[in-house]
Amino acid sequence: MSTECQDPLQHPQVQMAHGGQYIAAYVFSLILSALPLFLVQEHGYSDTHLLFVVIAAAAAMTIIQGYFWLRLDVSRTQAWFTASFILFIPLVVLTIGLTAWMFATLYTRTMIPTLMHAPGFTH
Amino acid sequence: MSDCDPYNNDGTLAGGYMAERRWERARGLVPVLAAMLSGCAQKGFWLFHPKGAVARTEWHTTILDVAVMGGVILVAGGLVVAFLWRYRAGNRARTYDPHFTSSLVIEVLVWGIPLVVVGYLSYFSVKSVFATNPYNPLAVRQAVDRAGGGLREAYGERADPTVVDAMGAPPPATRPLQVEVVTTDWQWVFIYPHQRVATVNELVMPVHTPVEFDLTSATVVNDFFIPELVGEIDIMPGMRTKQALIASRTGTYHGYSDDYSGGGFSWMGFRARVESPQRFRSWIKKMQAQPVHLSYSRFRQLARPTINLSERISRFSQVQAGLFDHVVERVMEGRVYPTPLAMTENMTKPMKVRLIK
Amino acid sequence: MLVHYPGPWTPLLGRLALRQIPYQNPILVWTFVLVVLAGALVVGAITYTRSWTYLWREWLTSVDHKKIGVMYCLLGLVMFFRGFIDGVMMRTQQVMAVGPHSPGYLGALHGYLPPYHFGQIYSAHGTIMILFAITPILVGLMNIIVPLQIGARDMAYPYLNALSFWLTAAATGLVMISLFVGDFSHAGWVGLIPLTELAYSPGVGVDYWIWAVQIGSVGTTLASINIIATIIKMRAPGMSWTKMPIFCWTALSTSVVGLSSFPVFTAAVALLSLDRYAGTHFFTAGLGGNLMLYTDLFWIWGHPEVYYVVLPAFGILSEIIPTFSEKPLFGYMTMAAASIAIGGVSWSVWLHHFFTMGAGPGVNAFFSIASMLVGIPTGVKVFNWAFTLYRGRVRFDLPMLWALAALVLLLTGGLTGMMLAMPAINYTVHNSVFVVAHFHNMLNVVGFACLGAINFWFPKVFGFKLDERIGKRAFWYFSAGTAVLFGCMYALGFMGMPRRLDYIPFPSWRPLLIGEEIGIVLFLISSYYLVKQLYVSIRNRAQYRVSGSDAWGTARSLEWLAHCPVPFYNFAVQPHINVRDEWAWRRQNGLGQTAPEHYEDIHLPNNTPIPLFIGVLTFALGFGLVWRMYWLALASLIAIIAAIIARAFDDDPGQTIPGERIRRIEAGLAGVLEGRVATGDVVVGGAVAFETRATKAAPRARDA
Amino acid sequence: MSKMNDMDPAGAVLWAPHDAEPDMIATRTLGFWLYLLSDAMIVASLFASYLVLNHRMNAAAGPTAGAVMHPLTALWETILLLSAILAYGLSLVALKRKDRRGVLAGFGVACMLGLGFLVMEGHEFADLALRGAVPERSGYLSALYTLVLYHAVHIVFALLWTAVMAVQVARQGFTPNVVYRLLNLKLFWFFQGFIWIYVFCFVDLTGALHVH
Repeated sequence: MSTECQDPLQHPQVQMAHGGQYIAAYVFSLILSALPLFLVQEHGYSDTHLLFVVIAAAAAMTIIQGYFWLRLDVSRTQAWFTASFILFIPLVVLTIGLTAWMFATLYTRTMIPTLMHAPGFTH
Repeated sequence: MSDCDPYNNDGTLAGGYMAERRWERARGLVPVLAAMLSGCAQKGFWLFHPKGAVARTEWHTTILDVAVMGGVILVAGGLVVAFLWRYRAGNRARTYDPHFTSSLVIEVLVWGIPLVVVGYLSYFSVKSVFATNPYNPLAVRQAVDRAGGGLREAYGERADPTVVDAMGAPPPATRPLQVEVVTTDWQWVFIYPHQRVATVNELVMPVHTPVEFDLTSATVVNDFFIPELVGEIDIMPGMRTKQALIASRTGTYHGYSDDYSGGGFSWMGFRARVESPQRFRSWIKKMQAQPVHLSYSRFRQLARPTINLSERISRFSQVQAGLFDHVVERVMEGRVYPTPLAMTENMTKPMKVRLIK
Repeated sequence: MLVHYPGPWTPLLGRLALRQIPYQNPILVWTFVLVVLAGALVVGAITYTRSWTYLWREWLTSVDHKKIGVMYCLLGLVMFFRGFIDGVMMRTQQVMAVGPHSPGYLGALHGYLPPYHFGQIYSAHGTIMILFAITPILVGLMNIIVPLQIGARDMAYPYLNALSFWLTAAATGLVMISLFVGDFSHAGWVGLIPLTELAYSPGVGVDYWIWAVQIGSVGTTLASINIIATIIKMRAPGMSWTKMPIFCWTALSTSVVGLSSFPVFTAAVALLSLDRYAGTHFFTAGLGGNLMLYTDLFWIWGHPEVYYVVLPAFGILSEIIPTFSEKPLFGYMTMAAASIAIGGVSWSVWLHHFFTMGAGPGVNAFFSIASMLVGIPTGVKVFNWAFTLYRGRVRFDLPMLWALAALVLLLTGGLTGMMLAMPAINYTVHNSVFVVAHFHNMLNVVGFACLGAINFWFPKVFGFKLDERIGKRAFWYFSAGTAVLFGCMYALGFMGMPRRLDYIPFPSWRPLLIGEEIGIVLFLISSYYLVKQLYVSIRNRAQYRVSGSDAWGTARSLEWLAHCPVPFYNFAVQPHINVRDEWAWRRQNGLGQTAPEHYEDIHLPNNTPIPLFIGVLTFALGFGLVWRMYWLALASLIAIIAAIIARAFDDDPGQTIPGERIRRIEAGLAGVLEGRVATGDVVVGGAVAFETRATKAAPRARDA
Repeated sequence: MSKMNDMDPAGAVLWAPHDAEPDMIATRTLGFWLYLLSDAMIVASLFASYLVLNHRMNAAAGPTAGAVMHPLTALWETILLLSAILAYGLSLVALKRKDRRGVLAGFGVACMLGLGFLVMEGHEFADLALRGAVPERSGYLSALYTLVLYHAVHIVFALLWTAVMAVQVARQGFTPNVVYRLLNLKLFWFFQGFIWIYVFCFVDLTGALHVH
């Protein structure tokens, strides 16, 4: 193949490795993991607020790791990676979100209330 | 029916006679076919002849949907057939224009028409979902309000199901009858909790009275269905679903499971009898005098895998209080009624199961 | 960790023992005898013609996309036949077992099939038809056509392509061996939960089902990856997205659907197998399981799978209808957009398969509207096909007939689909034969399209057409069978008949059941003509030979620029794409026969037997897991990983075909088209393509 | 209207002057990325199952999320895993410099850290199992074990693959085939980071929250 004659190390996907960015993503990820953990352990806020913090941290880490580690940008080499990744986000959200919604209504409608709030099966 | 008299055969085998005979034979088939079709239309098409208010709403929705979609299908199919005829290669009179490959007007129309139709149908779909929602205590009453009316009334202002206040309790004309349904492998247990009686494979209901069902399964998933009275609802082990119906005419209807549940599934039918209130009351009295009582341990015997080949009905009185909840609870704790290997998919040792003949 | 199940177990054979062979069942014994005879016939024929080396070198180890595609189609057709026989058996049982007084034969209470056998047959019918018949045929067609339509030499990953095929073949093997060793699942092709749990299906049938569909779905996922990457990366110079043939658009959309939905299926079935093997409680009713979760995950895949099979069918119609209307496809851009839209909407409709579950009315309403939305792009497609016919010059060749019948079926299927999308109607026909009629209606759209596509592209691959007269006879019987069988079935749906009934309790259903049986007889006649069409066409192939690269004279897209049959390198020189319907444009401007000025070296990958080995090992893995021969499963798994690693160290340098040889082959091909016989250097996509009656005695060309 | 009219056949280029060989490395990495996205759908299904089964009822009177989660341990596991991924990333920086020893050193560090992650997670789950919280106990525990161990199996394969690539780099050097595999392995490692942060956030952290 024609590419085999060239030096594979000159390929843009090899050349885009960047130590500084990798380390930056690493540090940010650790901070974003530790911060919500700290908040959760403290229990200073309501659980719903904390849930939002956790979701926000996960989203932020997705963006940081996606950009600095996987280099999901719109450059010519990476455009298809980014496009397919973005295509899959709604699919994942639909799978999890619609399932959760469906079962939330199903649980409220098909579980017998007295059994649902009992403190477990004691007998 | 002299033209298809089988004795009218003189033994000649001339060609012309043969052709005639073939036609006669075919003509003989016509009344048979007609009888087949009309006979079915009279009796068999249960969905065409709903006998309950909820089923009637569902049937009206069907008619509406078929009418609207049928119109679209006729237009589209008509276009295809007309174009095929007009632009067939043999037709010299037609114009041939290979450059006609896009047109903004047509594009807008072909996206617009389906959009409008789907929008229109979606609107009715949402309405009918709420109108037939088995959990809505008002659904039955509203269906009764609409009963007897045609399409216009079914979807009139008065009965707009989207504005139903599901929380507010309706003032019931008649007190609804509560029935708890437990399916086993492969029988139906109908418990009347307030009357404390139970039947197996027979459901008796008073006419013109709302009947509210709680349903669960002791084993696998089934589907509660009485085509002439009410649509389907899943019956799931460890969960409790609800259904409600009201019957507008006395009679005996067929009910069965509509979701495959194993080897005895085909025999898993029950009789749904709709009686006048007086007869229903006397039936309850008779039931309450039954000698056999239904406790949980008795239920466990009942729930062993059984095929009811002869549609035999059993009757119980003195049903243990809270039996339904107890069955659900036990299933949630992990109770199963395993099917023996010989009654599932085993090809070598078939049919080792309790048969009621 | 491992759960308890009934029956003995030995370390060496697991649950397998002689008593697991159903030799008492006369149906299976006679099937076995027939299969052995047929197998002996095939093996004997191969040995007699001394074709084993040829078979091994040219087909079994091939990485050529056309040959893999042909093998996919062949596998699909064989399985189609098996699934069809299952259908015949089901219909016959139902027509025999009506009413309490119907007699029973062969140990059955009614009819001739006991419930457990009937359950296996309908489960096998569904599983095979969806996953091992239609899916392989479509993947095979995409395999053959997509690289040709975009002007590529092969798929993006030829090795992976062969691997996908052999995984599918391994899965098929598991389904087939379940006929004679053990049992198959009785819980439907959907794997009805909790019927598939160990408590209610303690045998190995469900395990066979689990591992067959699991391996098959992995194979199909890999095939989807391959097709997407091929379309994105391998398009010929000049082929922008708006110049891509419409079939490639549908192939792309369908592969995205497959890539994203098959993994969910893998997950669902994997969790089910954990329940059965490790005793977890995902889908049990008790101890915290949630059985509807399985149904949910299954249909997250199951509904997109429907579009996975129907989208390529739409692509096929979009290729056939313009060809025989002598007109470009009407509204190309909207057609492409509609294909993508169908794929997109497919992800939010799955609950309509269990509207009766008891979810809230809001949930049901959402999924109802989403399901109806699919009707919009589908409607657009129907109208655009209609306007493709408008002002055209319509010929009714065989592929066109299949395509038009598919179009008609699509209309009726759309009508009933819209009914099922409404929960209020769905409550009355859910799980009834109405649903069965509806999805057979839609899958028949796919079936008609597949048969049309096979007739349409057969000359492209093999160089000769299929017999038109016999084919038309097959077509009419097939159409009549469809109308009669599924018309009766729709009617039975309105009578409330549930699906999967082994015994029919109500004699009033008998007349329509007889109607269904008449339909199945029509199908039987049709299948006879289909086989005859293939046989006669191959026997008289010299007389059906096509001249030139365009078998139909009015074809449009790029694949018709390559020779019929396609040489192993597809295009001697890669074409440069100027317009959307490149071949039609070249033909109309008199550039159809323009040969390239010079020939360059072509680089192609070498054949490799490793995919075949991995397929065999995967079969062993599945078989070991089904019978719980853990040593076999573990050994196969390690061997598979070892084979993959070994392959990583064995870099394929590929082969380079010198331009001079290409020129010679091209000249030889030109000679063939003029009626002379090519020998020696010519290796083509079709095995029998270049033999004529004249050369039958001549030694076979075995050059690789 | 139709494109056919636009194109002048006289001056048209009919044949490509050379075979347009697609960029092998870019093609291979794209395919592998598509595989990873399909894997993401499996993970999404597992998350959906976990979400559905993370209900008091699914615990079947056994331990619930609050009782089995140790977010602090999970943070240490996070640090180990992300460090392993970083080590692999840095070895690709060495690849850019054609530094074979640097690449191999990065592999070694990544493998050690990854192994540490596996040991720590294995210890955590063994501890859980010894306390009776085995996956057979309840639907909730089944979902928990499956989700977390599915990620762990990926790490096992990442280690195996890294070891194989170390052999290939040492024996074959940086040939195109080795380089595309290194790039694929990079995608694989980095992708595990993605999955882990979701496990960390939506299993460990929300488990401590008692939202459900």
